[in-house]
Amino acid sequence: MITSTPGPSSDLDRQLGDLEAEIERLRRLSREQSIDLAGEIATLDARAEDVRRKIYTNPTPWHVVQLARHPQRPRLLDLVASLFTDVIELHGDRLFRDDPAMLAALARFDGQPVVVIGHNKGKDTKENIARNFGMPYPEGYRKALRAMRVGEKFHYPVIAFVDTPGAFPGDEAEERGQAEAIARNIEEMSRLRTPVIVVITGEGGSGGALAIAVGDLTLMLQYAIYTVISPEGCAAILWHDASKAAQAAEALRLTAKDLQALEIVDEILPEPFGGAHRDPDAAVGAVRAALQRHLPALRETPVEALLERRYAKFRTLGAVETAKI
Amino acid sequence: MITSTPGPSSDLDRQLGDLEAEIERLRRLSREQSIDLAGEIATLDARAEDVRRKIYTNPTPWHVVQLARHPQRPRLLDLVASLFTDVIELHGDRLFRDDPAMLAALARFDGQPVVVIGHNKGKDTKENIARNFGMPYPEGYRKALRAMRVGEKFHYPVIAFVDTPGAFPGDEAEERGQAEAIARNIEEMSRLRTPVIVVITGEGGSGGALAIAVGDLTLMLQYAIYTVISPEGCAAILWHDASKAAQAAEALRLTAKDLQALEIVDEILPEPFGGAHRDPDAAVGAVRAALQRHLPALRETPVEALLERRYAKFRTLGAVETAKI
Amino acid sequence: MLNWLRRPKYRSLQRREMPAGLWAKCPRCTNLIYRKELERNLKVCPKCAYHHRLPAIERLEITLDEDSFAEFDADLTSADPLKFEGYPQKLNEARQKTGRPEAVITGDGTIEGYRTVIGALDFHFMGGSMGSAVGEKVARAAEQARDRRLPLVIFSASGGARMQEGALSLMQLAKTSAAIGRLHDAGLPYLSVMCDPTTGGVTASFAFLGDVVLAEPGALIGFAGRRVIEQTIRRKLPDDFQTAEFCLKKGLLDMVVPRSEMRSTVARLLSFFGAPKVEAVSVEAPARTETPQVAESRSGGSAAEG
Amino acid sequence: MLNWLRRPKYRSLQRREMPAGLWAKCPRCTNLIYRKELERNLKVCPKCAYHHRLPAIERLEITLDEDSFAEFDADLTSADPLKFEGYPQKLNEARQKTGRPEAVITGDGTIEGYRTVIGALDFHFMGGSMGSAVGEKVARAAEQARDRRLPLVIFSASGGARMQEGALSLMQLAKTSAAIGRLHDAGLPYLSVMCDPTTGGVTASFAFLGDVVLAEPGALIGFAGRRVIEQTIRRKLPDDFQTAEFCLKKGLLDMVVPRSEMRSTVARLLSFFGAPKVEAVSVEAPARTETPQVAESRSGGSAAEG
Ligand SMILES: [Zn+2]
Ligand SMILES: [Zn+2]
Repeated sequence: MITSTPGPSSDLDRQLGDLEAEIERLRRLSREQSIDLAGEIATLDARAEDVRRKIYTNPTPWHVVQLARHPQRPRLLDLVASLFTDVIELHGDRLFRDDPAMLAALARFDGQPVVVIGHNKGKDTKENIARNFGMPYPEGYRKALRAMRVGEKFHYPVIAFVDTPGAFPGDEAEERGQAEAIARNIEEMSRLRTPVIVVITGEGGSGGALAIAVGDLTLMLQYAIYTVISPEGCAAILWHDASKAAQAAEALRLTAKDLQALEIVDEILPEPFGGAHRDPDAAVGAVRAALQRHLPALRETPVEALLERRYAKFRTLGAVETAKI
Repeated sequence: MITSTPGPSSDLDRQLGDLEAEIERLRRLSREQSIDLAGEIATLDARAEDVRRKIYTNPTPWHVVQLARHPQRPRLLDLVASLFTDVIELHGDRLFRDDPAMLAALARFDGQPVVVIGHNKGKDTKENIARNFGMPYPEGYRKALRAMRVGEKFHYPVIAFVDTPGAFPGDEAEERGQAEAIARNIEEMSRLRTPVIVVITGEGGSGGALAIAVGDLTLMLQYAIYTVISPEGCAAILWHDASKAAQAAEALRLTAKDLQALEIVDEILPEPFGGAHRDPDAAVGAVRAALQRHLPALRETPVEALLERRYAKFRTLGAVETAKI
Repeated sequence: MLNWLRRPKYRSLQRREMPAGLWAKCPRCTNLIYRKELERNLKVCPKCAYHHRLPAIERLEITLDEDSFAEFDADLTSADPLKFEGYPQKLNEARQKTGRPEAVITGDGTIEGYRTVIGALDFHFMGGSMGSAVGEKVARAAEQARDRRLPLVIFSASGGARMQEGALSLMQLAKTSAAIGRLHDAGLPYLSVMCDPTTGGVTASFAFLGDVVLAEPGALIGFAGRRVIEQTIRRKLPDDFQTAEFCLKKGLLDMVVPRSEMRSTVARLLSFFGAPKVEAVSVEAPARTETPQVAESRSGGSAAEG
Repeated sequence: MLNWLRRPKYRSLQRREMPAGLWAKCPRCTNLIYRKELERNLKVCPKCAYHHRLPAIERLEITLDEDSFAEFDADLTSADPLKFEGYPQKLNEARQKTGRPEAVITGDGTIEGYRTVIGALDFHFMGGSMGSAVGEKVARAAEQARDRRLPLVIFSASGGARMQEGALSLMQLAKTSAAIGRLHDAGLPYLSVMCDPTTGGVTASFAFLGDVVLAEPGALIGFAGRRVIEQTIRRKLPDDFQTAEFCLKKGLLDMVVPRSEMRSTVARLLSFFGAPKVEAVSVEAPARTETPQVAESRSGGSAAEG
């Protein structure tokens, strides 16, 4: 639900917040004092759903952030279970540790072998803690690179699923070269001699996302986000006020539509009305269809042509001009 | 001095030991009681030197072990300082730590760029502790590999100096993949696309030595050793008696002469009478001459030919036969 | 050479391994297990899941399709290049004990129909130690896989390099790793399975170089021995130190696979990596007659090389 | 475009950086230092060796041979692709403050006679942040180095990606790293020097990708900021955390080189890696006239690309 925002971003949000608070109050009342308020609650529910509908019809960037982070949003393991068969998980970077925040696996898509990597967020608190909320350590990125090298060796496509708040900002992560690991992955992916498809499914959080997101094709779920900094972080830096995150979300142009306009994203994969969590199968279906659409051509493209195109794709991103000073 | 053996290996050793003990006794006496025993001491010294001469003329394998481990034996930094100019040390594996037990450096030999790697034993206790007695952790091997990759990129020869009791047998070394690091180096060196010259200068201790010792040419100082297990370890396993190390040293065929006969070593570099520590410049000179002799041809050999020869070199080592059962 | 898995020697080995009696005592949980049940369970204790060590021959038997195996270099064995005291006797004892000339068996065969070159080290033969013959056979297996564009699967179980062949044993690390390197360069898959125990020179060479590295549950995996490490660091090590599960957490292994699932897991990996599949599994693999150079090499490399 | 290092703009920048007065106070040891002495000492405190941050222009001046520099893309700057609130004003302020259009200067020149392509980021320009123009100029410099078979040297000083260009800034990590990847593939040397501070997106891209990675003493080097980390781990970090010396121990850097030795160290590395050397250093490097395509690119890439 779109509720726990650090500050309402619109009248609709405020209306919805009020309605949800009132519904909750009535529910508690009904429960504690055994009063039948089902009718009143139903009326309010309908009104709340109506407001939600309005929000979903034209969600603000901050709404999209909420959807991208929604606790019920399909996670990597849901996607992998639905999209692939014969999944064999690989573990470890062969250097230091197996990082549960990053998945690496061999699998088949429509019967064809692929290598799957992705940020591995949890679905509940316990799993989230075990998986460090999808925030990898350097060893996570190094595991992913190792798996990508397997893909490269056999010329199997790599499919990378992006969903992370960012690389883990901890002391040990720094000590083991978080920046180096990200830089290395970016460089190696830019010249990996096999097709790479990137699917941004939830939060595309800065360098920690990009470290597995340099490929031939960048697909993005409709309500996923991809950003250089979290809206909260941006607001804190710009206005010293994290509660202006909604405003920052707007400014950062982090939605799929914005990113497509900036040519960072190649294709938007439609989500069901109200977000992927409302109908996970539909969201997964959109991913499946996109992979089916693109994989055959990528598989057949000669490696050198692939690498030229991949280089050109990132080489041209940016907006520069001649200075006026 | 050849004294602190876990058990005398010959009559000559015993004689030498007795003489040295007697000299030490007279010295103490002279010092403590201010008696002039210079004449007696000189006589005994001469006799001791005579016995040493006999030993050095035809040292047993166990004597060679002592020479290879001699505390005054020239160490890597001595060799590097004498052999190379413009030395620039590289640090770190870019993954976990800089291992002071392994040196990696860019340098020039006779004006030409080379990459130098080597086990970095200390010269005294303090330095030895800092350098972990020349026993690398996995990060040491990974640093060496990183430096070798620099050599490969620019087609600069790699010169590897071997002097280690072995890879460090500690819990953290195991946890960070000691075996993996050694295996990886061996594989990568076997196909490193640049010339690799290995010089065994002191102790060539098992896998921890081999991890930087797969190359086109294996040179070995006359009194260095190269072995699959330390004589003490071998004696402990075979006879449950580490004091039989001298016997094990004999059995293991760990001297340069033995190893040349087994075709493991391509060339023996002569040491001064009594060992490299008696005239370090002479020992270094022998290494220099060998590098001068071999580097030009290796530099000019096409990489593919180099790799074929290198493969064949190790491929043919071993002694097999048809079973008689 | 075919059907050697049924040779009487193997049966006698079986008897020696598992002393007579209806019941066997599990070395870990000390329960008495009905021997037939233990065998049916692939020698995994039904009470505590302890994976008994398997002779190479049994490993191949439970891994390969029936009658699909053809051995390479069956008679190849280490010479005694150093004239090392007591080595010929030790070799003979090991041969008597295992009925095999050396500590590794290599060959080709199929796993769920997928053609592969395969090797299995035998810890019961001088601790699975790698001397010249083990190195030679592993290198030849890798070369066979490369020449015939087949995957390579090696089950390791070894205490490390074979001391009695001195530095020549050490050189087997280089020989095998170089051969694996060429296999990688040729774009062919190599699966390494570490069984209990895999330590020393075998871990420091081909065993850690798989595209995918698997292990059996509880297998001891490491470079240095526990006692040496404890002497070095002057501390007791935790019980799970160097176990497969420990190594998995440390990022050194891809997966730990129970014996009951190993065959199907390897088959799935072979399938993933595009191993050729034979249609009818039950009979001799058809490829053999197609590749005369193999038949040659199968006749057993003779004489010393080094 | 030549001799721009002597342009009045630079002198005025100098004055702004070091406010008037004979004495300067060291921010670390708080000693008062005679300003002329500090300048002579390359802005390294003679008392405590604190390395003052240098504007890019001064960095190039103390690194390159006199009059050897020719700038690439001097007028290139970031557009405002997101119409980000306040960004044009911030850009203008930074331009006023530094007298430079963007946070990086790139070009070619010689160091002790060794020809190289060189770049220096300017922390004084919006914290050295990498937006489209910084990424573009770094990528072009790498491509120039590749096309002309010259080494690349980059001095970094940056707080990371430039927020105000959103994900386009993030994409500069990919753009620059890909360009460096091609330089590596072409067998050309790339030296990265991290100056105080180098953090965020610049460390997570080209700054860590050098064949050799150097740093100045005391430089702050890391991906995440200290405050974020302390909030995350709920502990205070040690004082030396993320310093160059700390990173060296952690194996992340090749060497920490004092400013007084940086020029000669870079020159030695350029020599080692086979950089072409010009005979007479004092005048314009001769290669320029030989490579017309450079003169073209030097005219300044114009207009938006993305
Ligand atoms: Zn049991
Ligand atoms: Zn100071």
